[in-house]
Amino acid sequence: MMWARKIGLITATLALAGAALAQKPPAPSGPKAEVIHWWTSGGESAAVKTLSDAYRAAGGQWQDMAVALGEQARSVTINRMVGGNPPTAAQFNTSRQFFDVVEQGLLNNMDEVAARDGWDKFLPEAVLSVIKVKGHYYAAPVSIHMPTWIWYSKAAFAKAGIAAEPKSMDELFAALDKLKGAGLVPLAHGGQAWQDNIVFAAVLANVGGRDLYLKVLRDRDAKAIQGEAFKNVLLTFKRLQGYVDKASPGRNWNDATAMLITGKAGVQFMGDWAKGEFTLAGQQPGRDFGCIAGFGPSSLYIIQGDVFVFPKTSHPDSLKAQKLLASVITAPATQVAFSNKKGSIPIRTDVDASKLDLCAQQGLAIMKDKNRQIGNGEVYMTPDQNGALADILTAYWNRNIPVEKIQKQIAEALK
Amino acid sequence: MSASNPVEWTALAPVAAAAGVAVRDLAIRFGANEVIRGLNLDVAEGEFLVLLGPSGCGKSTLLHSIAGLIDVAAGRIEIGGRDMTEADPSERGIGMVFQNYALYPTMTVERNMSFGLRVAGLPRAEIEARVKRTAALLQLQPLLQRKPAQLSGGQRQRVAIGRALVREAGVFLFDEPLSNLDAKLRSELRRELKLLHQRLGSTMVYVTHDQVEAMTLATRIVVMRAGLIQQVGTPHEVYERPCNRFVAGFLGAPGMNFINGRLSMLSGGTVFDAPGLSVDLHAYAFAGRAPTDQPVVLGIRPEHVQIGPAGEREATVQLVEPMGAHQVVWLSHGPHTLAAVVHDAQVLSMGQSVRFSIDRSRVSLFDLASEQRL
Amino acid sequence: MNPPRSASGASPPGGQRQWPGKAGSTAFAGWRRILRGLVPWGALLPMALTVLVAYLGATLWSLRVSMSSARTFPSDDFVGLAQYERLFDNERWQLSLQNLALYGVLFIVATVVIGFLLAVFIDQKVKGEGALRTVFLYPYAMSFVATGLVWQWVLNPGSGLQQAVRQMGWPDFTFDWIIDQDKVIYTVVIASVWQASGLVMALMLAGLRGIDDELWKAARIDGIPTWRVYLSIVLPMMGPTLATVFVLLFTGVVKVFDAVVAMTQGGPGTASDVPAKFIMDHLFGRANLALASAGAIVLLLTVLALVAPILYARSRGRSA
Amino acid sequence: MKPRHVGRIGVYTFLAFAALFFLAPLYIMVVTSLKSMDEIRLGQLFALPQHFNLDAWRTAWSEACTGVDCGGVRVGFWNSVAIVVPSTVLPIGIGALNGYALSFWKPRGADALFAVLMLGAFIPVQVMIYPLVKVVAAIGLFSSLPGIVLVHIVFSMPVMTLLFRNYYAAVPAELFKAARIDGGGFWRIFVQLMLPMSTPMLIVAAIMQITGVWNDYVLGLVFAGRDNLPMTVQLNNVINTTTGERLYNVNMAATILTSMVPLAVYFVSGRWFVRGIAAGAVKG
Repeated sequence: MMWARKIGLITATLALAGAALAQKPPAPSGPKAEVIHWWTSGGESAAVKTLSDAYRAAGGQWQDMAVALGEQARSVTINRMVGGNPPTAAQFNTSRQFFDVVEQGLLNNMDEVAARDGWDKFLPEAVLSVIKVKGHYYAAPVSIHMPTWIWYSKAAFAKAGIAAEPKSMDELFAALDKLKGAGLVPLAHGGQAWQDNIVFAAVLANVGGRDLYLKVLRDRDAKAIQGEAFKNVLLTFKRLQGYVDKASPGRNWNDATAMLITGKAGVQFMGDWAKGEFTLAGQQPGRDFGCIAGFGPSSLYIIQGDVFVFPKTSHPDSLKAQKLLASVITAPATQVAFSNKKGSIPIRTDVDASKLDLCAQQGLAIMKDKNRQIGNGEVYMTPDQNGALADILTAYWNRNIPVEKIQKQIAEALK
Repeated sequence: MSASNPVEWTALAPVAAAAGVAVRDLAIRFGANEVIRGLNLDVAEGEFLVLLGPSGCGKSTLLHSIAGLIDVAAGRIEIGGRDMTEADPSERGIGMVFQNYALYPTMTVERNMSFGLRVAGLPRAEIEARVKRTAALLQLQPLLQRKPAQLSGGQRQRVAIGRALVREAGVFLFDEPLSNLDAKLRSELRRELKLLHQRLGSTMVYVTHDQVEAMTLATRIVVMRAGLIQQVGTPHEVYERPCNRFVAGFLGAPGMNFINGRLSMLSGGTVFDAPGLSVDLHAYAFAGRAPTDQPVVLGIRPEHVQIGPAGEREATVQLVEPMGAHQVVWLSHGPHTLAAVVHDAQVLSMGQSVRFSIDRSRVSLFDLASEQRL
Repeated sequence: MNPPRSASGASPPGGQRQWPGKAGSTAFAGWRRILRGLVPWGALLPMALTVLVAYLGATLWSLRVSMSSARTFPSDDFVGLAQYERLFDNERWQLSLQNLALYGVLFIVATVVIGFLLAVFIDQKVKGEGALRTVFLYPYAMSFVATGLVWQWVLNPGSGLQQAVRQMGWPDFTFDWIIDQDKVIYTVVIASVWQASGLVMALMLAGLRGIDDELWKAARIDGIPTWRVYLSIVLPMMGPTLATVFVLLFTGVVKVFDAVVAMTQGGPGTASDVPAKFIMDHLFGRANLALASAGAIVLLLTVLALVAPILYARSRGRSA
Repeated sequence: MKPRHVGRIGVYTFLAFAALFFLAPLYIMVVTSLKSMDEIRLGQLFALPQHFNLDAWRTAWSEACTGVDCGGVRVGFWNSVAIVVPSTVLPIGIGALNGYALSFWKPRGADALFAVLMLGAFIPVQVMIYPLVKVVAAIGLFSSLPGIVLVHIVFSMPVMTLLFRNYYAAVPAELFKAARIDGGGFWRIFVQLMLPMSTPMLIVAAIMQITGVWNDYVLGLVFAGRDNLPMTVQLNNVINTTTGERLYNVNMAATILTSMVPLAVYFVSGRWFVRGIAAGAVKG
């Protein structure tokens, strides 16, 4: 008897999901979802619209609550939970930011949707390690960004006489020297703490390699941090600072990308969201600018993405809304539509990549190889440790401090 | 504060030489309207000239223009014989005392008096000497270290006077300095000012709307109205021989009685006729020929109406106002009401009929239309 | 005739003013007077409630949290002064306190001087006073998020003033404080002075216009030059206005946050970090409620150490 | 040259330079808001726009997308007005009442209370948000208009009380004593005598409170609730983004639009500065 009821249940939900997708969207009487997120700029708004359209198509009502800047949005979510008026869903980064919230038991889990849609099959291990806490799925992944792309302006490379795309760190330094020789700004960089950290992560991944990356950030092994290999990573990181123009401190990342667009600068380390600035200026990957995920065949694909968490609420139909939302945003069609607008890559590799742009396809290809996937610092460290590391690195980038002292400080901060 | 002791004053050394002031066809404009036009005035050295008139008659404006605080539209101002029309207030050798004292609230009395001198760069010894001398003159020594907020109205005013005196200016200007004080204090300070003037011998120009201050302080009074000088003369002249009805009415309390009537020639002398009242004026010193056809106004000061059994005329007492030293008695005589001042201790009561007579030698006569004295 | 008590008349201590010589008060009158005595307290109830619940309550709560290991949510464990130790060997916190001191002094002095000068010059009966007042006051109306960004552009050597002047013909003109570790805090001062001196001007102008005109005439007669009148006579009279302005600016200094975030993000590196930004970063970004609360408590104690002597002197001064 | 004229020239030169310093950022904001993004990318900050277009202003006011909704900053305008009016009238009323009670009646312990209140003004707002959310939620006003107004009252009380306490301290005590002798009670003196006389300070307090509340972002975001979000929330959504691209011309236009109300208040209140402020109470 048990079996019959279970099969009945499954077929019923499948029928419901299938029916919902196939038919004309029913009158918007479906479950209401109030979603807090920080995709507030032009390009990002277009991306979140794909989610809201998909959710409406599935019969739900999307109530949008956009709040600029991640820190601000997360604080509003937490304050709303404390005040007893939580949203239906709220955006967080693919990181440990919401572990405390899980500990306090304030989140509903999405085990049912995860099991039904088979999240384990298509989600990268790094993402799973964050959204699964003690066996329960507490967040639905939305996007995968790679923060450490290397962008270069084809016009600037042509002017500096650089024929081919650099394939290694040394070739990159050679290109930077040529750019300097041609009187251009070799490395376009915005002097803000989080941007300094992106450069560091890129160097750690490309120079240090997978093992050192995990030893330093995940295991936080003091011996590795004090070791020669890590010292070399830090020195390479500092060496890059020499190629930055004097007006870099305080500059916003879009202004740095603008230097690439106008051909005043050659290279920039920035996440894949930079594609938004290039497309806005009417430039196309491959033609006006190039994108390098990493050097070498086993280059790493650092995962920094966004997820939705689902606060516990007393409203009856909100759990239904949360489940519908979780399954809608992880559906392949939504993922492709969203990635196209957002510049990120889908969270699942079993999607038709043809509609994605050149760089996204390159990223998806790398993602197919499981052991080239790796999480960014936030995945392995608590926000506090991540922040402390950021302080040390940005100080090192801006001031000349002996590298040994920096190694000691990092070991101290991450113990 | 006990009355000051006059003997002590004479010991002090004299102050700077007094200076005269000459105003030649002065005109002052505020925006479009002309407050003063074509005004001429001479203030002799050492004189105490009082500018008297109702508020808004331009007396303060005139004083401020002499002080250089108001720009002059036309005309010239000379002080001590030198042309000061365009000069800065501080270069005119004047001191000024204001109605609200205008003391520097955050400075002690001593600093209030010495600040101007210190800014002018006088040697320290000279400053201290002047301040000591003026403080002694105005009994301010015990107050020197106090702040204005810790002083009474009278004390503040004396400090304001002190601040003007230390400048040892040729001319001192006073802008209704006593109007914020109570009656008793006002009479006290009035007396002090008079003694001060006699003592220092400097030229003073004093603005007030209070005729008692004018009569008691002035060597000469300038009565003003709507920007024009009505009359200039000694208190006695202005009181006894007012040149027009306004001046006559303005001075004296209670005010002069006015009776409208006409003049007629009777047995070789002129006689003033009004319904129920006629006065023989053959002894009246007419300025020009005695006009006999147009209507005139007879002015009789209440103190020139003597009530007593020997009175020539009949009247009934309407009202009695006891004033302590004297009484003001209101009489009705035919259609006229006359005020009389009675000094002796006659007891009069309402409705009582009495006899009174008019001192014909001290009456005034004005032309009804032009209000000028005849 | 002894002088009446000074105008500001310190009232008899202990609240209620008793009118001497009140003829035999009946029980009813007595009861009524007690009631009338309570009315002022009743009127101050909202203030008392706000102080106890909001301010005192929040401070005590922060103190309690600062002695726990709270991360995103307050936790009730107890770690004593561990957070404070961590705070004081945190290099970024010490730098932020130094920045605050430097910024505070420069900002308050510059704003008061410029605000006073603007008020004085506008007080010279200049034409177009209305327009000028709005020109100096408009920055206060705009949110610092955008105006801070504009100041970042202007002060950025790449795109701002330095480049414009160089193009105009002075090739070696350099004005790049915003990218210099030690000078970046001055750029935050410039932008903050630009935003706040309009308000100071408004308050000072209000004070100037309250001064009796005869005082000016007396000073002219004493031959005191205009600038000296402003300096030695008018300025001392502006005591209460200056006190209000100082308190307003000082609260602004302690809580400065928008200016730094909009202009320099605390950079280059953490060179222009300020306590409020340190607290905000740890409160939200790094989900470290305990350390942020510790920072807030230390900030409050530093303010208390600075302000208490002034308040004590003023209250003793008034009752002397 | 007469010395007075030299003085006048000095005055006007100083004011001219000061105006230049103050207006430069506004010039840049307006010029940037009229340029297209391509022109802005060139970085010629002070250059005038080659071809002048107002699309940025229209986008900023009614079309800029912030998240799913594309309503520009207009969406929050009436919410801001609904928040500002009560959040100006009530705090000023309470501030005046506190100032009056503290200056004239001086009930026992009130000065100590005021000292703690003034210390409260120094606590960074962000730290107090968590406990206040708990308290406001406890009384059921969280995410509501009365909730945000109450929060504004709490956070503006120190400054408002200070302003009025200092203003009333300058009023001569004789005025208050006279009113007491005439049998005036606490409320009658406050309403009929003190309030009418406080016009200058009411103006200054109104200017500061309207500006402060209109420009507030953090409190409105946390306490006002989804359907009362003030205009500054849309403004921040338009301007700030971590990884999205920034349309600087739209940002500048949006900022200027959002500051229209405080600017209008300054312009209107300007004329009070000439007459109102000088009206002292009892002279001398």
